[in-house]
Amino acid sequence: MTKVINLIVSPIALSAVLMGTTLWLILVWVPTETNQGAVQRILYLHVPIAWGAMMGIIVVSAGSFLYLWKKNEIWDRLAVASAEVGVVFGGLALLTGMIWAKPVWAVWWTGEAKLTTTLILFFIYVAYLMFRAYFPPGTQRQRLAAIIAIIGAIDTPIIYFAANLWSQAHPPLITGPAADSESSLGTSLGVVLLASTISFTLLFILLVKMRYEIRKSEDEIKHFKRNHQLDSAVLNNISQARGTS
Amino acid sequence: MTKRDPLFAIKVEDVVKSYAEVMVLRRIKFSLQPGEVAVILGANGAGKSTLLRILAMLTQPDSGSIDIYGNDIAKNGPQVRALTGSVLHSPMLYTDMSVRENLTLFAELYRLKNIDTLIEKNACKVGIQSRLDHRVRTLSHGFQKRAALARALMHKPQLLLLDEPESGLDSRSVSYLENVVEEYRSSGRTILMTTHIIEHALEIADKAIVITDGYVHLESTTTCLNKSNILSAYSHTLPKTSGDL
Amino acid sequence: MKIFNYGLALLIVCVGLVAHDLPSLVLAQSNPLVNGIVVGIETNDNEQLITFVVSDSTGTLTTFKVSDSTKYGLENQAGDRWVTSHKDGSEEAARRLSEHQERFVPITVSYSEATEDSGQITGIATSVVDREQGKLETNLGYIFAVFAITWILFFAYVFYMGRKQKVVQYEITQIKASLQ
Amino acid sequence: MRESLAVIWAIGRKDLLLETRNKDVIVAISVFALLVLMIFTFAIDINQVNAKLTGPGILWASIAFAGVTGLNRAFALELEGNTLEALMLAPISRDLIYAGKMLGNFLFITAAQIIVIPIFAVLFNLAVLRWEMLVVSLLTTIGFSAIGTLFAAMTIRVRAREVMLPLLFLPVVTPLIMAAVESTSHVVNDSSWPEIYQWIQLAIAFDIAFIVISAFIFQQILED
Repeated sequence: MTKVINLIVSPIALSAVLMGTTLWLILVWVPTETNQGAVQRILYLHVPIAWGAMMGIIVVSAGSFLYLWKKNEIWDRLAVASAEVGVVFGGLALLTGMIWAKPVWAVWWTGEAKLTTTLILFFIYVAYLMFRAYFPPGTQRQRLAAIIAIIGAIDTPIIYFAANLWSQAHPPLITGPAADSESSLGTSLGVVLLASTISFTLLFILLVKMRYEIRKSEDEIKHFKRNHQLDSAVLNNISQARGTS
Repeated sequence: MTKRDPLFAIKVEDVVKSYAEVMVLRRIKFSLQPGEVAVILGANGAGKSTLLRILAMLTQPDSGSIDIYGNDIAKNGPQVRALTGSVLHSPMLYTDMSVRENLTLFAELYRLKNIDTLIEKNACKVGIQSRLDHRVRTLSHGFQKRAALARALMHKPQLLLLDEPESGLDSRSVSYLENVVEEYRSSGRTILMTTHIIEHALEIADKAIVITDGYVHLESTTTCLNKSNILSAYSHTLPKTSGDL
Repeated sequence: MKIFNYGLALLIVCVGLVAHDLPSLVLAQSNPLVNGIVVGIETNDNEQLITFVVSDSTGTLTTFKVSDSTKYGLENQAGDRWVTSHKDGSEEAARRLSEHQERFVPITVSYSEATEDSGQITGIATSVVDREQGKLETNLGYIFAVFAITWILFFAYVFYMGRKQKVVQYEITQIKASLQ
Repeated sequence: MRESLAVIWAIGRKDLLLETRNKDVIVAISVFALLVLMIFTFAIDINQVNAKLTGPGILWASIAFAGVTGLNRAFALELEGNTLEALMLAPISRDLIYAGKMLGNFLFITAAQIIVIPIFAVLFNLAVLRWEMLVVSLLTTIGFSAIGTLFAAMTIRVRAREVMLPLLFLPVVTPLIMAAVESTSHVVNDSSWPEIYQWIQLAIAFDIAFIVISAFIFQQILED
């Protein structure tokens, strides 16, 4: 019985309920927008996901900065967890944005400043994760990765400024049926957007937490192996398990 | 500048260094007095080179403190570097430049005066006067090592760190090395070197430090040591995972 | 595992919602739309637009009156988009629409206050814009794609983490066993 | 101050000396850049109309890609004899090593540009040889070598170094490439200085930001 209650009040269940409600709001409750039609409903997914990607970047750079400052592994774990989740959210933000742009702007992609900035940041954080994968393990890897994350964060305003200036010089050829039309939705848009943002924020936090926990266990195993020289037979078993599973 | 204990040339306390899943140095603790010539002994992979790299400030220890001539290396890096000369595994010379060009470059980096006479003097010490204008690439291994030694001696360091200096050297080169060691001993400066030739170590050094399993297992003057003493220090602490020894 | 319970719950909610409410989604239109080409234009003496007629793909004709609040978003042949309301550009609207009529460029009109008189629908246009592709009100394919991609990616990521966790757990049990 | 400059110059001069001996880096950058330019002249049929439109982008794309390969080569040289560690043994602060290596890389990329840009002007029939172009390419090269030196030092121990360096380098320098492309296209279109200047400003801000950060951070990068 307590198990059931725990499940009901757990953040996971809360997130599921919220996400369900959000879906209902997006798909059923909110009226269809006149100018864009049903595709406008993509907005309610796209904006919160893009927000999640942005949160990812903020958390990565804050975690990296704190790691360089305090040298505590907690911050490194937080940074790598939110970088991974942030890359997932960022990729999704790009994809949903493109799918939305096609019917509305008639093109998959334009040189618009926010799009360009998101794409470049996505690449920087993919490079961050690849760097972590390729670099030999140790504290130097964590330190260098933190530096990359911070460089990415510092680069962000510069990229946005450049992309903005660039898109002014090359006005995007936005030609879709609803490119500049005003929305027919009033407050209901805000309500759904808010609900959706809350549920995706919670989802983001949950995913980061899961990734963080896994990372923590991996670190604990590493520390354990370091401190107790394990029987080579056990180590062999483990490496075999890694290879097969 | 924190002048702590000028009685010691090197004072190493509780130095720990680990790479990923391996803890190379668990708790290293030893000290050397000025004028001592010491050897670090240990099986392959015991962490001799890692320890030397930490003392040369190329690698950061995870924890622990190191004093060199009263300077904490974590705080007074440049001072310690000016006091230290190192010849590590590779000669660390630009192979497409001549010996003279290499020595000039490093003399400039150490901000030395009268560079030309200094080069001639140190070249004599290690017997490479005839090869000064040869490119490093064209020199034999022995001459490359001698040139590296000349580079380390240029700024008259108080402490000389040598990583397996006699490996692969012909007898002439070894005799130049022995001259340098003798000069250091007589002028009250300090040498710390690693080797795995125990006989040679006992001949040349005043003090032996045996590292096994990440700990210092023997720290003693060489007068009361013989080969079997040292070998037993190697073996009675063999780690459980004895496979690779 | 907890992660999968969560995923399953979401999936069920998602599928249930889509299955139950898809019809209402299609019909949930606050303003009706017509897609088609311009077949007739009427202007007053000042060459200001008064009414125009649109023929949709089935050949049904719809007559639209315009009001001051009607919005236009129309392109000329060079691709320059012109966006304004009727109040500020009633002559330009007539010019643009007749150009569209000559070039057979399809447009989308949303309208209100529709009246039907012997099969002929008449309404007041609220917005008149170029139509790019597909019927806007039924381009559900895009929504479907977005939802599908979003959830597939999230589940793939959760699955990837689940696998990682499994490996970690296995290592921990191995280590525990070895200690005993 | 003078001592620091002497150290920076000693390291930079050493790179130049090595370069005169084996001619690795400058040749690699310029040949690579010229090849990219040549392939573009085939891929896009260059004529008077589209040269002004596409030329600046092609020029800076080729220099950026060629620059990355050059940076890789330049650090591979230090890796060969573990000589980077020899520099680290010297009692000089790490930002001087960074500045010295950056100076070397700056000179290499500049030298390559002296070869590439005139050939570009001929191939694309564009009048780029104006003093504004000098400012543009100087600022861009400073930014390239600042970021490039930093990332090249970071990726020196990475398994797939040749892949990792461009992956890190190119996204981060995108604003600088945008600035270079836009100001170059202003140059070929004979625009007035104020129009070029807004992009020049961006390049200056980028350069200053990253030189300052890199000098601070370089200490962290070299030690393991």
